[in-house]
Amino acid sequence: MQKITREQLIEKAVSLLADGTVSCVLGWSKGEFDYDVTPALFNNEEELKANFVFNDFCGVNFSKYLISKTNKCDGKILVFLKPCDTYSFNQLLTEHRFDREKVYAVGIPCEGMADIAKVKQICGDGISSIAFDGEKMAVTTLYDDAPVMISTADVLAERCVNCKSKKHVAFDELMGDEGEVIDSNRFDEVEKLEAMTPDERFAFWQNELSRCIRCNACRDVCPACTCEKCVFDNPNSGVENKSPANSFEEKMFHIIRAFHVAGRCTDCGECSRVCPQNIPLHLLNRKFIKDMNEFYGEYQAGAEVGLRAPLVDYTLTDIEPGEVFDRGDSDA
Amino acid sequence: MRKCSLDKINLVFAEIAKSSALYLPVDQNDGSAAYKKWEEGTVWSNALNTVRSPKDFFFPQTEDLMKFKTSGKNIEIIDTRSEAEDFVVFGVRACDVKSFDILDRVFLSEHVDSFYGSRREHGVIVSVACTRPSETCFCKTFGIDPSESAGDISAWKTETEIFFKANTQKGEELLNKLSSLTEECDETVVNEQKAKINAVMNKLPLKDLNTEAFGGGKTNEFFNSPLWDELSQTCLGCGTCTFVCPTCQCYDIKDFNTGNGVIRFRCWDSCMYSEFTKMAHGNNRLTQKERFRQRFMHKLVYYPENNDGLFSCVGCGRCISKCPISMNIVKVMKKMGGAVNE
Amino acid sequence: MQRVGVFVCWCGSNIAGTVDVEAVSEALKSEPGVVFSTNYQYMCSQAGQDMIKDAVKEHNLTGIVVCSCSPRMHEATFRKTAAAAGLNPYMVEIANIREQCSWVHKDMLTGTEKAIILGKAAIAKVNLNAPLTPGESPVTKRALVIGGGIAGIQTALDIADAGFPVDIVEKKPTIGGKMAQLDKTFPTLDCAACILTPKMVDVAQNEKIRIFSYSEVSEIKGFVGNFDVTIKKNARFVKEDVCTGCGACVEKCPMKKVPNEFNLGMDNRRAIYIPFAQAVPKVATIDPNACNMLKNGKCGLCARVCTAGAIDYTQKDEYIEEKYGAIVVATGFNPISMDKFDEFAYNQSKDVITSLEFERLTNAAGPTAGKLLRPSDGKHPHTIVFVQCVGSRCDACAEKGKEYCSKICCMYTAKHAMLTRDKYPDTEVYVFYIDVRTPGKNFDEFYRRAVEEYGVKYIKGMVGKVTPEGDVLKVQASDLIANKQLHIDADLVVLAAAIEPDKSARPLATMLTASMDTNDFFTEAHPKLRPVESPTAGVFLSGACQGPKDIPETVSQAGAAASKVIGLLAKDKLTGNPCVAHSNELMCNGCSSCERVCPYGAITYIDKEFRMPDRTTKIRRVASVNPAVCQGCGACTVTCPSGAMDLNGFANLQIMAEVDAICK
Amino acid sequence: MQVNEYKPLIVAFCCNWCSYAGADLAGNNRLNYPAEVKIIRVPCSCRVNPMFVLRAFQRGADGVIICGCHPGDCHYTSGNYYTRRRMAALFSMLDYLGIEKERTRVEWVSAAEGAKFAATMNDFVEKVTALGENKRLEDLRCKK
Repeated sequence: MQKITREQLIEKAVSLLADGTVSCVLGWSKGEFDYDVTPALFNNEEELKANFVFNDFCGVNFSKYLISKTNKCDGKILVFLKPCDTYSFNQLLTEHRFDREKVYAVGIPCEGMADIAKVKQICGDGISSIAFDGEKMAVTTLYDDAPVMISTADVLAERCVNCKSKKHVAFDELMGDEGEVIDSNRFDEVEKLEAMTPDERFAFWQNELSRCIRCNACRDVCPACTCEKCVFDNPNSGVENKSPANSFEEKMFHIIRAFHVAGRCTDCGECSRVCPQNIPLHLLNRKFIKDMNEFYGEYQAGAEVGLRAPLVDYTLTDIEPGEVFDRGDSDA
Repeated sequence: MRKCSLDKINLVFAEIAKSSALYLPVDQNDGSAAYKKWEEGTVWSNALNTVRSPKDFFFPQTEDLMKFKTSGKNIEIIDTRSEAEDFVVFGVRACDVKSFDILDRVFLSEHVDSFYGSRREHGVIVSVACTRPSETCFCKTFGIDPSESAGDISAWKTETEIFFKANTQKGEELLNKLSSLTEECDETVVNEQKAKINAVMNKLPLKDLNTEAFGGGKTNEFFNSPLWDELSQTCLGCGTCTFVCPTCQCYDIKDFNTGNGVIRFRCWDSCMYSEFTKMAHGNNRLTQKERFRQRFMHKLVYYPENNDGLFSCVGCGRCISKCPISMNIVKVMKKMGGAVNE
Repeated sequence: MQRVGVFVCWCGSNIAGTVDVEAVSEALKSEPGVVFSTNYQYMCSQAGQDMIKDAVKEHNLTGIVVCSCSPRMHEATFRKTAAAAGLNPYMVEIANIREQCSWVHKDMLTGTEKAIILGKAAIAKVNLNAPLTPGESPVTKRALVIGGGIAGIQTALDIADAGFPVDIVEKKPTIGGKMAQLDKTFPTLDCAACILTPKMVDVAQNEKIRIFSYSEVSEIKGFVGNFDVTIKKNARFVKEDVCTGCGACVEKCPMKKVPNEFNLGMDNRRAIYIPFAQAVPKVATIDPNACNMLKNGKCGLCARVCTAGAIDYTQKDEYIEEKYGAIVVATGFNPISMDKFDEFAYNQSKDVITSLEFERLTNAAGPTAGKLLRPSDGKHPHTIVFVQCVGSRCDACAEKGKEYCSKICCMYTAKHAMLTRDKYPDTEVYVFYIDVRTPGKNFDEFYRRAVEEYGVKYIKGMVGKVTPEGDVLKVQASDLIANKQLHIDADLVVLAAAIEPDKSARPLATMLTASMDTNDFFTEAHPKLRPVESPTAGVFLSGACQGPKDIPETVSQAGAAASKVIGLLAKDKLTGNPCVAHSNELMCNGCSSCERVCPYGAITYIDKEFRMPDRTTKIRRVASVNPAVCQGCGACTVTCPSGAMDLNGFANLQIMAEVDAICK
Repeated sequence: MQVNEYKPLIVAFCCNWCSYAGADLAGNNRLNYPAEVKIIRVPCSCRVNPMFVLRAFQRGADGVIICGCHPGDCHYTSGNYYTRRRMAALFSMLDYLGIEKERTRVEWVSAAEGAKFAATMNDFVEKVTALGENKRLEDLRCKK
């Protein structure tokens, strides 16, 4: 259950619309089911009252939408940002991807968002309703008469289990209290992999990446993948491809994508959230983040506007490429 | 109608696998299910359905059409076809079975797609009735009965038994192979099953979704609707919906230069992509709104127009559960349908 | 599709020896785009080049692939050939089948196989080449000479002589450098001062030349023709333009015990000083580390005695920014430190000295007014041992000394020995040597005179140990020819210390992005053909900063460097390297990554209006590259995620095509 | 020539100013190294895009080595510093994906180090030969 309520957010939005601070609102719109929310633009109080929702399934990171939406509506656009979204927000500003003047950012607290897949693993398919109630949610299915009580903590999305920060690094206005950067365990999984033998690692990724259907959801949702034209869509790039014809192209796409966002990825976890095949793509990005932290010192993309990413920087005494292996894996 | 105890199901699989490759839904470590080739020890998934639809068996994501071998300035053309193997797809749901009809009308009518065609010929489909429909199911909307699934063989599964009914010649032949493992039986149990399923179907949240508003000849009604802007406004333009969709059939033909030759292959394409149907003059759908509209107009208007009112959606619900922003055909139908009804 | 001509060079037997050139030109005939393929003994010869020109006309070729020696050797040649044939010079690609094939592989089969693949790669690339036209940039018609020794002086004079303004930056208070410290010069034995000081005066009087003495270069930006240099003028606490150099202040200065670096610390100077009588500029300088006034505000005598009122204790370091078209490095050399050579007891005994110190001892303007006296007791030495190759020609593994030959030691030692015997016939003079190297006009004659006429005792062998005992130096050495150990009681031991580049050279090289060898000598653009140019355009080398040299060599190289500079400054425009980066605005995200990695600040951003697909317009920030500033490293191309940034001549697709061809 | 003896395919990206010249020097001094090494000339090691490295593996290379000026000696002052970071990150990622780390390498070879160039190539080819064919980053379509 989120600390902040739908009503509070609507109230805030309505007042900002009323006093002309903003001319439209980027928010979550209710869908067919209680867990089903769609990002949408709201233009007035009626629309907000009718469709705006805020609950434990509002995981979408709005930052990327600002690139296109700031041009869509005249006047400022109100965006509600969860702590992790604010890092993407800053990173996009660092890369001059949207006009800060056209945005009114309201930071909202986040208690972590739920993953419907985890819910279904507990109570099965056929969910007819979800009632949010304190630390728990009451899930009713078509198949049992009594609702199943699930504690939200048990169904948190991976990225929220390993939440890196409850601190808003960018906002015009903050609802709720200032959060803190969290010393998370987000690199544990990466370390597990590093500790494996190369053969085990290869088998692991072979299995994961072989499921990729190249729907591009990971790329298209990623706040760092904002290229006007992606090299993989560009017939003149020499690496364009539409579908993973074989295991090489699966790897190629994900390695290059991870490399292109290396140092720019804020670890918002959207890629893993949207992957229809549940490939743990965040483990690629986190590897880069972890490496760069270890090689070049702690760096959090988006922590501030204008930070110089590790790969566009250097020192005279950086680690040599040949030395990066002498860590983790057993056979090094 | 024949039945066999579920304890013997692996024997059934083994028997089928003797004569041809057998594919069936298998649980994956991420909790979802996917079609895998059966081998000793493979366990049939209880999941309602797979993430990827069984259309892959007849219309794979990528498929080599031919190869050009170049040596210096000489070119030799090599036939790379390999779709002549017999196979059985087991455990296909009613919605997905229906999707084959929709694909057939595209690939097997005028100018038969021989790749698709021969895969269809070599494939036997064993469907199975749904035991636990999901809230995302809306196959009824398209007149599909999940309790009475089609295919070469229809199957019904209870707690303890599985029942088979052959619908086609191919089905008969396969069922005969299983005669030693199965026994003749009447339809009582199956009918109970059907009743159960239908009871659930009438409780589904999307049960009332209907297609009245849509169909052939409605192009002008919908094409210029202002609602498309709103519906498409947050679409990411990814291909998830089209790639998990059992009825999406668009593909692109590309050449891959291997360095010592060229492989001409086809691969799925998505109307959601900016490069979709790119022509010499550029793209004919310039914005995401137009691409978004194309997908739903195709499913709900253009296709029925050319196919005697048959819609090219089967209500499997994959796009509903997989769309990153959960915008989907149901929302489009409700919004659009509602709009014109008023 | 290009129409490519392939030209395989035999390079006599250099290539044809291990590569079946016939087979190569035959095999490449059938490559896509190739319409003509042949081979010839020497493609770089006039006949070979004509062959190419004719082929271009005959087969109207649009691209040329030459399979020959390294592009670093003849790329330019063949580009000219193409141009002469009316082709864009950048439609030429070289397949390096000599340095990187025929010379490194023994077996004909493998050599040929590889040559064919390298040829294919070049063809694959040239198929994607596009005609390139170099951009132009203006030339600032002023030169900077870094270092005011004889090298810098000569270069400056020659450049000024051609009518171009020159600035000399010298870190010491006066120009003159090492030569000013020398006594006589070999092989003519004329006095160094007599030939140097007039030149120093010329410099001072030449209105085209500005001297920044007691100054250093602190920052260098820009590129050939357009360098922006910041010069740090250290505060000397004396107004240069006011000081008359009368020396009254020096007379009065109470701080008398400051080691005199000009005499290598063998005597003392004052806190305020003029290095030597003929210093240029003849201006006093206050040593802030010695001056009481500057250290604790007590004294101020010099200010009081200075009638001109030139003293200014408040003077601050001054930074001067100036534009230059060309930069000459003339940072010179220094003798290496003797600290590591304990066997010669340099640090134990004052009477073990280096040759440069010996120069000062025998110099009329030196600490002993030219009389040869022992530093320890001022007695006249009767036995002098000269030791050669101290720290020169050491083997690589030795933790001390240099691998190279310092070149000048043999001659100046002969000079020292000869002069000593000439002035003081009663002294015994021994010279221990490994080899006596006397190439050069009148050099060997000079050395033989030392031996034959002056009876200098040359002994082939090395001194093993020098032990000070009382007032004698026990010298233990070996005579390799007589094959016996020698024990000499010497009064004075003179070490011919190896010479090394000045310490200021390394940081300067970094500022200039000019490359250096492992010994910190500047590397030349080509060891034989471009000896006075650095690989970095617009940077030239004069004197010992490029390698050990004697005075005549230095002067001639200084002149050569000057002529190169004049050649550059004579141009009004420079045509740059067209292989520069460029950004595809349609794909550029304006993310600034490229700007951050560009070492030349060649990338700037502009807001541009674009027509969006939905027929609206959008202002987007996009990168634009200044082709005059871009040097074409390509750092930006890799940092650009969308691939909007690409590099002319080394485009993504070209390199991938090469990869493909190689991996076929 | 032995037919069945496995010979790896090595793609070497060499910067124009140091390593390519170093390779030339190796030639001038007639220092042998295996013909399996094919050199591609780039202006600076920082021109090498990770896509080129993967491309080489895709097209059948068994090893990829990138040679540049020694850190501090880059003709473009800083290019090789970026190379160092990019390739450190890339190689670490490839290793993370289970691709043999011996297949990729960065070496700093100056224009004066012809001997080092030859020695490096000999060593690299030896290591890659020991590994055998590149299976983990191969694209079967590109195999003959």
